[in-house]
Amino acid sequence: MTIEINVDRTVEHLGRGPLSRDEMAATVARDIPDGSFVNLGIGQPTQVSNHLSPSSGVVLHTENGMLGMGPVAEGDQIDPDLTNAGKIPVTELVGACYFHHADSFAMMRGGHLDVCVLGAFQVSEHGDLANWHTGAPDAIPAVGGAMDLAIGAKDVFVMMSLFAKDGSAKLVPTCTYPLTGLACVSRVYTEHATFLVGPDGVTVVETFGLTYDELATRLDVPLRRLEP
Amino acid sequence: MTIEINVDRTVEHLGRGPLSRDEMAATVARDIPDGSFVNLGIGQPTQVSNHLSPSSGVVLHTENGMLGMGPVAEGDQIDPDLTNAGKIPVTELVGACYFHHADSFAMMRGGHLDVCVLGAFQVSEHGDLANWHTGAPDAIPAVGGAMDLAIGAKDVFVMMSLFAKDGSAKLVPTCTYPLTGLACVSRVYTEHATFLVGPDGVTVVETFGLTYDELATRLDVPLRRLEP
Amino acid sequence: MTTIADTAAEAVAGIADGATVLIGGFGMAGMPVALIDALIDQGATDLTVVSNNAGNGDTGLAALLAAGRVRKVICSFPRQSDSYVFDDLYRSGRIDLEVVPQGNLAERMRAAGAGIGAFFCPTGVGTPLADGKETRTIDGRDYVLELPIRGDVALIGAHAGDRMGNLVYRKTARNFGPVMATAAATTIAQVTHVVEAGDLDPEAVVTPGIYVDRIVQVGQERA
Amino acid sequence: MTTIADTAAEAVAGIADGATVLIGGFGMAGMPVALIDALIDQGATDLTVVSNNAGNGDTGLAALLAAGRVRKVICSFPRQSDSYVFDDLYRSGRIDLEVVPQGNLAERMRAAGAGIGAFFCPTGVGTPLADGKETRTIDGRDYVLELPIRGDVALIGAHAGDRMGNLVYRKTARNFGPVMATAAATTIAQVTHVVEAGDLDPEAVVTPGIYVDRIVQVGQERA
Repeated sequence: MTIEINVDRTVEHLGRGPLSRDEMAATVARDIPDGSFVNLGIGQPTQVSNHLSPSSGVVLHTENGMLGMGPVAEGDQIDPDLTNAGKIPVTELVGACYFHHADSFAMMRGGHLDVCVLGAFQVSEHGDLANWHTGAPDAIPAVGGAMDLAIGAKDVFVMMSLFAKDGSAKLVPTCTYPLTGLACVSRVYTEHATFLVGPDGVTVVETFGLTYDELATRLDVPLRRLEP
Repeated sequence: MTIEINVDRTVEHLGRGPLSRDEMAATVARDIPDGSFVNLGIGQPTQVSNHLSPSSGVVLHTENGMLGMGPVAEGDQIDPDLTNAGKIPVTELVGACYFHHADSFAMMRGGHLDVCVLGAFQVSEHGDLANWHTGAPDAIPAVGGAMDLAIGAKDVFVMMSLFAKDGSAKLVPTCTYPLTGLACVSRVYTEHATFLVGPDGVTVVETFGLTYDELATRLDVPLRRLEP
Repeated sequence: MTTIADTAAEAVAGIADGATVLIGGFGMAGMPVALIDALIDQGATDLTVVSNNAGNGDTGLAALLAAGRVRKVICSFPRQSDSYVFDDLYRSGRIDLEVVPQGNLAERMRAAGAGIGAFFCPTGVGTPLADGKETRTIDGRDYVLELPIRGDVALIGAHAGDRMGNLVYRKTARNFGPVMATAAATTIAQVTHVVEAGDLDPEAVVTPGIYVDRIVQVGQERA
Repeated sequence: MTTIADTAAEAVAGIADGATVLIGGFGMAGMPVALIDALIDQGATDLTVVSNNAGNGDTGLAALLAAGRVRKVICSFPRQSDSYVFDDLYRSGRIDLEVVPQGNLAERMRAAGAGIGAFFCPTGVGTPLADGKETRTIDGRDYVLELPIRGDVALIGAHAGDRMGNLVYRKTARNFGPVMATAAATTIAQVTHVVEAGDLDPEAVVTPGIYVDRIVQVGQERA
């Protein structure tokens, strides 16, 4: 982890419910330092861009070959030659540049991006990531840039719901889904809490709508409080 | 070797002396097919360009990052930002393009150049090349692009005098100077003869001012005649 | 030396049965649809296709798959909302699939074009996609050994090409085109504009002409 | 995020003793002379310098060597007609030298910038420069294993840079600049022109701003 956290002890935000998806995106955006180079994964992470102000100087990378990606294109702006990694038409900001796929992934793999924000099926307490394959026997495997993103950025933030539809926690001692990357995630943003993960295990930064102790009873991983 | 030779049996050009340096350059140029992409090494090989007509469509590569290199710059044409690999100011032809050093050597190493023409201290009968270091204990080693050029092009042609100043042959059973590349040379152009070298040993294509038999007595390597 | 073909059919002539064909594009951006259509007409079969995706809808690569010409697909992301042609072939066991992380796909083709024999890559370490591959710890980090992917032919789309074969692209339609051009024995580009030598800025050429064997203009796709 | 420095002295501030410094240029083309002069004034010593050559005449890299600040040079071609400063240091045992084939020098820095742990390279097989290195036969061809070269700092010269840090170069002065920019923890570029964001064609940017930490304009070198 290279980005500092903005509190010095675990904060319990009580008297409110869990974060909405939009609030989760805002929380991630809040933690991205001004001037960072950032890749937002397909799906929910793209919502983070709604909360990054132009004055932040954050530059968005899309792995299909661009720095300086702007918002989703609308109407006459739509150009089939200009899309994001989800193949959705986007726009170009002033100061953008284009490059080919090998250069784009060299940029990623070489550790030049400051932050990558990804979705996940599971994250382990030490930061292993599973987000590309459910392992279901009838699923067609498809990895895209997930493994490259997982190991590329200086900080990998995961945005996910803390519990799956069946109620099982997605922050786990060991991933049971096929892995995307080992020990690559540094933070996990969920509706109930924000976590640091890594060699020292799981530290709770903030909780939303429940206490640290309540959170601890719902997870199978050892938690630690953030302390000054 | 990928370029065909233009005779079907060894030709003895008698009633004349050995080739001049300019005639050697012309002989090399004659054997470069129209439309080839060619790198001419520093020194004597650069003279080959004097014998390549614009209508040949031959495109010159310089490893410091250019295709479409033109003649040496003169007078007002001189631009310190535009030089050849020998750091001599050159010009740009219509249709040229520039690229960085990693791309330039990827182009070379990847086997995309048709011909490279190099000088040599020694060439072995199987095409080993020694052209970067005399091995003298007080010499400062300096390799430049010699090793990259040696293994990069589809055909590596050597232009050299057949005998060193001390009278020893430079076409040898085994190189005694430090090697630049193994089994990389396909042809050797000298003032006395043109040779094919490679897995089958040395084949004499042409002689200049002496007969095949006279040539054979002056070399320590087994020679073969070219036969239809 | 680059030749300017009059038609897409002329441009794809000679592609052999069993060839490995690199096909540019990321989704439809940069996909050489006219060349793929010509390849379907040309008839080559038992192909291995290397591309980021495995076809969208019914056109382009999907049409080539639907025509039954492809034995194997090497790609990063076959599964898409409109990849039903591939999905059906795969589920019915009529096509082989090798899934490769997107950056490895690009870098393995880059290695082929650059004469690199193999490279140690950090992507995929500890995942199922590294199963059976050699690993090594270098300077404290773990890597997987990856091999080059070479093409017999590359089919790519570009914005403009000059008579020297130099190419420029447009926005994110650049994607895999420049890498594939280096990695194939024969590179065939469909372009929106064929221009004269000298019309492209030498500082802005993305694919040097040395990598391009044939160019065909496929009509003005935009004003 | 790229900062625009007012002076070359400000641009090179903080370079530490013992640093590995990548210095662009091929001969004098692209050599960042103003940055090197500022580095001499700044005083960092015990440096390892990675550059194609080992200085020409008395200026630029040669002046840095003459000032006694360089412990080791990693380069492809130290010996030139006007490399007398290096020659003297080397012959008197006051500087270390690692000679690397020019393409390996570029590719090893490219590997550092691209996160590649090592690569099998055909250049130099069977030569003294491969002595002691691991070799392997892959698909019938012999290769030598080469490791990345990383810089703490890169000093490069470019033609124009915008406020995002995007750079374009001029003719063969491009040479090692774009590769070195990717391979160093901190990249510092001297440019002839600082321009506004948007003044460079996004399709023609050679070095994306993500690789550039500081830019300084060093005067109009030509009309």
